[in-house]
Amino acid sequence: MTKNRHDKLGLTNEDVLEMYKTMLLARKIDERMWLLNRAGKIPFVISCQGQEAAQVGASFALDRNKDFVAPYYRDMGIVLTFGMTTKELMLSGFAKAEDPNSGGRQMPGHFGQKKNRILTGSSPVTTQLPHAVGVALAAKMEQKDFVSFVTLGEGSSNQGDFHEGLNFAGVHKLPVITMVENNKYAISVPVDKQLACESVSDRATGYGMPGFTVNGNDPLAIYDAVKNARERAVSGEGPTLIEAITYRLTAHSSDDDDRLYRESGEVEEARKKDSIITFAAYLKDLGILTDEIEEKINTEIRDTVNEATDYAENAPYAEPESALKFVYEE
Amino acid sequence: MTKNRHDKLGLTNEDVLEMYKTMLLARKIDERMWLLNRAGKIPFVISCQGQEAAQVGASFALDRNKDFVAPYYRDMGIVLTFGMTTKELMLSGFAKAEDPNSGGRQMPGHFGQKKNRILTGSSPVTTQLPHAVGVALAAKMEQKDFVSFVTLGEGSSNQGDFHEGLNFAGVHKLPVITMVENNKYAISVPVDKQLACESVSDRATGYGMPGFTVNGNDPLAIYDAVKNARERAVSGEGPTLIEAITYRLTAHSSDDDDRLYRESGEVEEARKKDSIITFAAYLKDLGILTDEIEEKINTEIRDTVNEATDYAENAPYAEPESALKFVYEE
Amino acid sequence: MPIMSYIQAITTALKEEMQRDNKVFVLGEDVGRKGGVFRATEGLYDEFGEYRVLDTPLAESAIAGVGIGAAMYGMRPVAEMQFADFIMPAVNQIISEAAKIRYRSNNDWNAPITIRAPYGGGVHGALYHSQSVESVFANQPGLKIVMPSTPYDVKGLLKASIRDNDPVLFFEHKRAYRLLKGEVPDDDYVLPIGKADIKRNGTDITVITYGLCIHFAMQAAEKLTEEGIDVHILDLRTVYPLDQEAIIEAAKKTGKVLLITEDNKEGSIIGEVSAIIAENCLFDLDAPVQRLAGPDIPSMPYAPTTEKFFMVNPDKVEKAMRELAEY
Amino acid sequence: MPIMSYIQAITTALKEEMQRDNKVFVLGEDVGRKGGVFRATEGLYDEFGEYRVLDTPLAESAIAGVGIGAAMYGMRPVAEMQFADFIMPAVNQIISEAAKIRYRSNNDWNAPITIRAPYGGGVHGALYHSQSVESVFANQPGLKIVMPSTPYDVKGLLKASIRDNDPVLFFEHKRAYRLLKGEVPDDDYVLPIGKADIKRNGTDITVITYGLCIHFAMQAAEKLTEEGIDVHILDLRTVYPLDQEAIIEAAKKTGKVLLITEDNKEGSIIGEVSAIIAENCLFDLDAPVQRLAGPDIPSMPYAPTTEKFFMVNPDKVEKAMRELAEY
Ligand SMILES: Cc1ncc(C[n+]2csc(CCOP(=O)(O)OP(=O)(O)O)c2C)c(N)n1
Ligand SMILES: Cc1ncc(C[n+]2csc(CCOP(=O)(O)OP(=O)(O)O)c2C)c(N)n1
Ligand SMILES: [Mg+2]
Ligand SMILES: [Mg+2]
Repeated sequence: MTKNRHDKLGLTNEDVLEMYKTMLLARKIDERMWLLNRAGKIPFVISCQGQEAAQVGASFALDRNKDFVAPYYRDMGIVLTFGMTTKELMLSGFAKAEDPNSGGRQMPGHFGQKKNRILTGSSPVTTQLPHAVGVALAAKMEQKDFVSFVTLGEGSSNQGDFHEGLNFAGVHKLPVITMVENNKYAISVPVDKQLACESVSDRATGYGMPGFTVNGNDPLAIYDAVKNARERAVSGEGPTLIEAITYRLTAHSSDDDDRLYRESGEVEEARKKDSIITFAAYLKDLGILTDEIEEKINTEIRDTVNEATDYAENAPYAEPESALKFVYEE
Repeated sequence: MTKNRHDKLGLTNEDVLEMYKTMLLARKIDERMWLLNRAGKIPFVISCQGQEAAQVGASFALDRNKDFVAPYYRDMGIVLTFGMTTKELMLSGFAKAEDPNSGGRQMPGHFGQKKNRILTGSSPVTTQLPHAVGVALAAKMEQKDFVSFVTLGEGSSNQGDFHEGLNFAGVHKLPVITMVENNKYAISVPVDKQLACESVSDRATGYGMPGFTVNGNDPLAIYDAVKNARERAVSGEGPTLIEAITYRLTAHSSDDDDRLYRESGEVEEARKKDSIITFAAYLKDLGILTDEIEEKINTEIRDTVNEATDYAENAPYAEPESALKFVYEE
Repeated sequence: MPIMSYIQAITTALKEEMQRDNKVFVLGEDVGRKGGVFRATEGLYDEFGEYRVLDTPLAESAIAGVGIGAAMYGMRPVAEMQFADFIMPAVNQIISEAAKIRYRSNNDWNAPITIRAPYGGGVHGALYHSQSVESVFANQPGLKIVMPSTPYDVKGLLKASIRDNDPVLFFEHKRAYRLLKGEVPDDDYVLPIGKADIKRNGTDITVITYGLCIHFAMQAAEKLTEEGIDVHILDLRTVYPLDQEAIIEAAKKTGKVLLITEDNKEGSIIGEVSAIIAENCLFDLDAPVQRLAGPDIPSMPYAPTTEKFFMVNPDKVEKAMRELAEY
Repeated sequence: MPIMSYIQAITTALKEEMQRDNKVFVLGEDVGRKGGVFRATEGLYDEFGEYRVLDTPLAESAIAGVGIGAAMYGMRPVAEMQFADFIMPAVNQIISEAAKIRYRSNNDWNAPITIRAPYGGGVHGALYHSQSVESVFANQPGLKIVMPSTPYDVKGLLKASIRDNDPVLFFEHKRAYRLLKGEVPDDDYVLPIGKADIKRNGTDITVITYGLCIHFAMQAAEKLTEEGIDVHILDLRTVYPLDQEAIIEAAKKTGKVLLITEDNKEGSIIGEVSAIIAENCLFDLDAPVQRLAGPDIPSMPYAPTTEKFFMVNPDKVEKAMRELAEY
């Protein structure tokens, strides 16, 4: 019999249903983007698939009205939770002028939306980590009680900016939470050729902060870890490093062919632990996700994604000359 | 009663006396450089004082006929052990054409001498670490049994290159030994504002290698640690991180005034543990360093330093136009 | 002679150099089993094994720095930066280290490393997969920067770069990879680094450019022949240090010079080319030295409208040529 | 009006801006208790406390990156790079991040960070404490690069940089720190970024330069007056983006132009200046556009003979001016 695990985390049935809905929405938007890419309608996709539980579980543990997030390119689950809409994501996929992330200037997955405190991101990996530390430094200087939350891949945790940023945060005990989404690959390079350590969280001691490795397919475990980290942070105890163990269910991006470097059996195996399935099962076992609710959710999501796709597809591109704008303050 | 600790390390009395002589020689050259600087004869000094034991102890544990070293600016003890002469160091202090490190192109402390396998160094800190890893990669590729040895300050261990280099070494189990000379300060910044961790060696786990913190005033303890690390390295077990706890007895450099940021009492305290005194006491207690030998050593060193100073002072500078040479292969 | 694509010429050069000298090895992200995200190192992993085609951790400063160390030892590393845009974390190792190792050691040490990176736009790469980055490095004595425009030049110059005893940055236009094809001899030839090359002889106007823009200029020149405009085209090939003699000669030849780069205009490589001309050929000029370049915005955007707005293309080149000819 | 040294003008500007706006804070290596290795932040730690004058760990990419994050939040960080030579590890944060934040977010975010760094030679600093690094950044739209030449300009331009809503690199000539003194008003004035300034009006030849070389040029110009040569001197002040109008006007004024930089010649900022002139003033020129610069070697060596050989100085400037005047 499935045990209720969310009650003691302070999460209501509505909360966990909402979590599930957000995870599923992220998955469905992503799947649609692949279809659009394969149909030649959008040039590029980079996926959240397999990492939604970690993203959504973590975001629910944050204060969505004051915390800042510095997501990386797979974090559709985070930006959705922080208020970006499906339509906005589709506008970004189609690179349309109305895209709030960049007005179609950047590829999809390069998130940013000031009104929702989503820091603008770039392609070079790990540069966002020091930014999140900087926001946390501001929180400390201004004596505000928000935290900043930053994510990256396990491969990206080998960049110098990871080291420099986390040490800075550790020395000054800044309210920043770092979550490494370890999906086992950095494009084609498996984790044992990326990291000399067993777990990314082993690195936390070197920065004077606690480190945890958590099952990234379990949104509740991640929620719990991030919730505790947030409490530590706002009470002045400093930063935390969390490693979420996930798996990348798709190729690296629409430009990649993962058959060149991994066995399909491995992917099949991982699909069995897919959080979209396992978390649905949990909710069903507890009677929270009934067939009726599920159908309603599916319909809702389908409609939302369809509408967003239509809207974005028909929306205009930025004018050519608009490329000249906003190099500097105008 | 003092116990003989070097026997069981496989060191003869001659070996330890040689170690002491090298430490003392480094100290005396350094002291002379300060005098020359204060007399306006050389523009800049950066000191080894307080770190000689770590430098010499480590170098003696290496194979001086095949290992490669990538020293940092304080490592006079290392380059002396690896074959650089007093005269050569003085030529570098005076920036004379004959300086083998750079022909007077670089400041003193920027070591390099190919025939002794001392990699050429620069001023930006920590860049030498990946170089040493590269040499170790070559050793592995070419199946040679040498190791590379690299040093840096504790402040410098916060640079991205530390992280990127050590992780690379860890992933490929390369024969490289890294020794951080923790002298408690990075110019004016004390170690607790530099490092979030307790010990630099705490970082080793994050790179899948063993880490040790060793008393850097004890050349034998350092010798032991580096010897073991070397054995690990040549037998294919991979890299090691060693932290040598030392103290910077002088100001950061001849341009620094350390009274601005540290108490003189602290320096006095550290002087009591000065390895030049404590290691001499060890050797005296064991009857290895007799008064007679001591006098002989002192005279020898004095003469060597005097001669080197005279020679270097009178040696010519590089011709102005020589500045145009060796930008590319000629 | 076999016909090859630009990227096949890269792979061929790498393979031949690795066969010729076992000190040559490749390192970078995804260069091993996957054969590189553009497949430039395809087949090398199978032929030469893991250590000579080394998948590194995701850390460019280490790729450069470890490569430099190996080069100082005596190896001949060919490091790949996955995109030129991602060379930025390695700038310290390249500028402070690679460029200065021979000089600072007074010729005692040297660092024969080649760093390859795909640059350039027009492939929906958006801000960070489209940049031209050569000007960041084009003021650093000790470095050489090679940017070939044809498969033939690619093979000869990449081989020369690998054999060079100093560090070379080798930038490959990613749109040229499969777009450009040409004859590439089977022999083991090398081309001189530091020498520009006349890609077309002409008498009316001189175009000086490099990389993919050579291709655009050649296309435009063909069209203008019909209008009786005869274009001289100089391919810089090495953009640092520049081949001053060839530039001066080409400028003097027609007295009307158009410089082209895909980079943003201000501070690009062609500013230096113009300065060389202004210093040496002033009285041979019949028209101001013209420059055609990308606009001064951070990089080309993703949306096709704005990407097209940014990119140099044959039409823009033709227009600029015609205007100069009519000057 | 009080007389101040160049470095006192820095400290004064910092202090006044910190008093005026408590979002302004300083971060860098040794800027706190020690007051900076050159003492530019002297007294600020005592007045504003540890967090507004923050000693950071020894990690330039973090100094820039954490600063950028704080700036995005709404703070006004003034980051110090201890020497311009040590900005290299931060290039990725500066070029990929700071420069592109406004653009890539379509004006949603911005990063009002100022990055100060002492550059330049003539202080026995050898290869790595003497470099001019501006050209590394002078092709990056989104950045502004300010290089003042007088205490008066320092104060007005540093204040303007701190208040600017975009990232500014502010390079200070380290030999100017104590060498140059001048009148600096007590008032809270700002000077416009992006505008060059005529430092001397003249009719015979035009000298365009910046930083410490302005000082050399002024000295040389005084001497040449005695020979009846009247020199016009334009101080670029902002070297990126350049003040094209002022450059064109100054070049046209005399038709004889000498460009000076302390940087290596090839690929330096003055190449772009020359290109602007070659593009816009060709028919106004009476002589080729001359350049006086450091030789193309990695940086100036330590030994006094070779350091002197490298450095631009009043004699070299005077000689170049005279030759141009006599052309
Ligand atoms: C500095 C930099 N180098 C290289 C790349 C190219 N690149 C994009 S994603 C990626 C792999 C990232 O792996 P990981 O950090 O594990 O994240 P994941 O994609 O697996 O989520 C690489 C090499 C980049 N974006 N930035
Ligand atoms: C990249 C870089 N940044 C700044 C400096 C200036 N600098 C020279 S030594 C030093 C402190 C080094 O401290 P640590 O690593 O502890 O070595 P120590 O001098 O104490 O031996 C600094 C900041 C530098 N040389 N390189
Ligand atoms: Mg990954
Ligand atoms: Mg130290």
